[in-house]
Amino acid sequence: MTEETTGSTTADESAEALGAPAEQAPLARVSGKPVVDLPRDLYIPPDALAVFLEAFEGPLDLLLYLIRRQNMDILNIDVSEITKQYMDYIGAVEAMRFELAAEYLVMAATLAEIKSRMLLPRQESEDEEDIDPRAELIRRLQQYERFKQAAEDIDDMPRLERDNFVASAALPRMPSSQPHPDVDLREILFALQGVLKRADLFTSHHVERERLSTRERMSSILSVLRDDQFVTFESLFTPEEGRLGVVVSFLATLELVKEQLIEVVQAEVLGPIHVRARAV
Amino acid sequence: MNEENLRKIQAITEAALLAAGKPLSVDQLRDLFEEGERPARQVMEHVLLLLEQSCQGRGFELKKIASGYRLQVREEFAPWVGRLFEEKPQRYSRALLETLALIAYRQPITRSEIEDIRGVTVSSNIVRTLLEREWVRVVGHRDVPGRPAMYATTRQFLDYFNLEGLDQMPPLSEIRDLEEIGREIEKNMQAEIEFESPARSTGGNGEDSNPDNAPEQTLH
Amino acid sequence: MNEENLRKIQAITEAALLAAGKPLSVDQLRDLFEEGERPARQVMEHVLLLLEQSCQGRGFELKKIASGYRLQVREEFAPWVGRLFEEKPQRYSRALLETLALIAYRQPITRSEIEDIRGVTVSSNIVRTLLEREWVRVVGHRDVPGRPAMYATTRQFLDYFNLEGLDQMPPLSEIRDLEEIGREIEKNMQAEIEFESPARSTGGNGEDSNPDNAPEQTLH
Repeated sequence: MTEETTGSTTADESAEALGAPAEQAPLARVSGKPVVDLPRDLYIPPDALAVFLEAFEGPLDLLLYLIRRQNMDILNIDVSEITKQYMDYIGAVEAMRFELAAEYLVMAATLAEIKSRMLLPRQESEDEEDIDPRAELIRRLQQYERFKQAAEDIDDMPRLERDNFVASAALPRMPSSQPHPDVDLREILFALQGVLKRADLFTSHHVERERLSTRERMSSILSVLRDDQFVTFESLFTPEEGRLGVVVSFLATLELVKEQLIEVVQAEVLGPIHVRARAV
Repeated sequence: MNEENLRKIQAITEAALLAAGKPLSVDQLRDLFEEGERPARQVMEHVLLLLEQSCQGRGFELKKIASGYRLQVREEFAPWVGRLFEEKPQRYSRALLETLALIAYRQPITRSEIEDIRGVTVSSNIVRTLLEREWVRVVGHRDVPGRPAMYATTRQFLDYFNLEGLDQMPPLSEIRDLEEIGREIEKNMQAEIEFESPARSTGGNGEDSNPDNAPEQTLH
Repeated sequence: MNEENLRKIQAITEAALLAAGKPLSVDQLRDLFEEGERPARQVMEHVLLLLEQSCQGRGFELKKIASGYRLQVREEFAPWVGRLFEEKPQRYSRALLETLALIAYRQPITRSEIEDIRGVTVSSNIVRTLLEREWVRVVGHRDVPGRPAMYATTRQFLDYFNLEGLDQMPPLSEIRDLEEIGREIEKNMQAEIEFESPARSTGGNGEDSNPDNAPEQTLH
């Protein structure tokens, strides 16, 4: 960075004010060169000035920077000195006709107010109720500094895609499992209701209430019968079911005979009865 | 190459294969190391062998495929892992439910009998779905031309609906009551909708500003 | 629960976490098992402990974070694994990080509250980026004119930064409570006023009257 004095918009005293450069990482890079300090004489090449403006996160950040450069404690701010530096900086930026964010101007006004108060003899306790602007500024600087630090801490925390990577493995061949929908029994009834309504409308089909247990027994008898093998008629009955069970089985058998689904054979009168499914 | 060094290369190889999400070749793996520490091809292959062995008994294994190596979930665990990706089951169609209802109440019944009552054809899909779910089965064949299959419900069907027998199915006479219940439900829903709409408009972001609802990870 | 069974659950757990590629909660892991074989919560937690131990010396580790458990590459191998990816890991601007810090430590917080502390406006871009990354979300609206949105961090934020809860965030820098500082400053001012009027003898407040600490002394 060139150290020209020509074109400087501010007095040379600002060079002293900026003091000895503190050891730190580059503020920014201009044309590839690291820029560590504000230039001693505040003449800043136009392109560099734009970079400086971007290097700060606002007036509080700039103020913190100036305070740190002076090795000042926040609680111990030398308001006059900091205000002068800040104004010099703002002046430089303005002289270059850069758009200056409003926040920087507000801060300039605040600093000017604080400085003027310091110069005036203190009014005895009359505006004691007023918030002291200096205390307020310190409070804000403290507050901001905390979160500036917190932001750096967050940046240092290990995070995905930089320090951690999710471990994942390829999938093997997966069985295509189609989960079964859940059905409520009432849904079936509703469905049947719909069918029956339509059946009434479109056909002469008449569906009566069925004796379900007989129907079911018909199914179960059919399921044990084969067409290539006879079983005894008695084996269709389960005496343990009691009289009602036997009757149901009997009715089911008769129904199956009537529907020609099974074949009943008796070789001789009063001989054993055999049953088999009708051949397919 | 000492053992400690090998172990480190093995861990890095495993780490890289798990992070890559795609197969890596021996050379791609070697390229992860800076020139000075880059293992020779044979060393890398040896490390891959060690890695393969170290995965025994674990949930994943090393697989060699055309484009290189990859770590893969063991196939034997697919039934469990697959549940991660299960989609929400869809609902059965009305046609399927009607078919099921007719089989349940009119069994044994043939497909054409079902079609007669429903007035429309029954798609093979529906029958297959019901058979696959093991809710119905073929119990015989009707002794008519074509010998069509007769369908009946199964024990699994009864189990699913918590029935001991078909006689525990609600009688058809309940359908009348059901109609009323249905109308009532509809009326209730209607009322709910009417109740909800005006409240919505004023409620705005009511629940959002509920402090109990705010940051889910409050400090503890 | 015998050892063989535990080993199997452990392998399935590992397989599922590697297949998911995202965190899974204890209950999500338990749900992979059918009802009859589903391990109890304590068993599952024990298995996770076993799994964690079994990853010692390997390329990856089990990490507990806000939404559950995740298998991830050990941080020490990031330099090698990072070479897999052509793109440099994304860097975040100071403005974004400061905004994120304020939301994390001061949630729920509105945009203007963030601006008050930072002393500059918060660009909509930053807020949009944070919302898109699902690191923050709107949890409600402050009951003041304009009903500004209040932001809070999300579980994904915690997951991304390897945290189980906000209490694992680094503590805010060790400066005294701001209220306390305010009070102190006021006291200092008071002391100065007293000093200016009669005598300083009353300023017996130890450090308050310490000249190194009294900011007023350096004013000119």
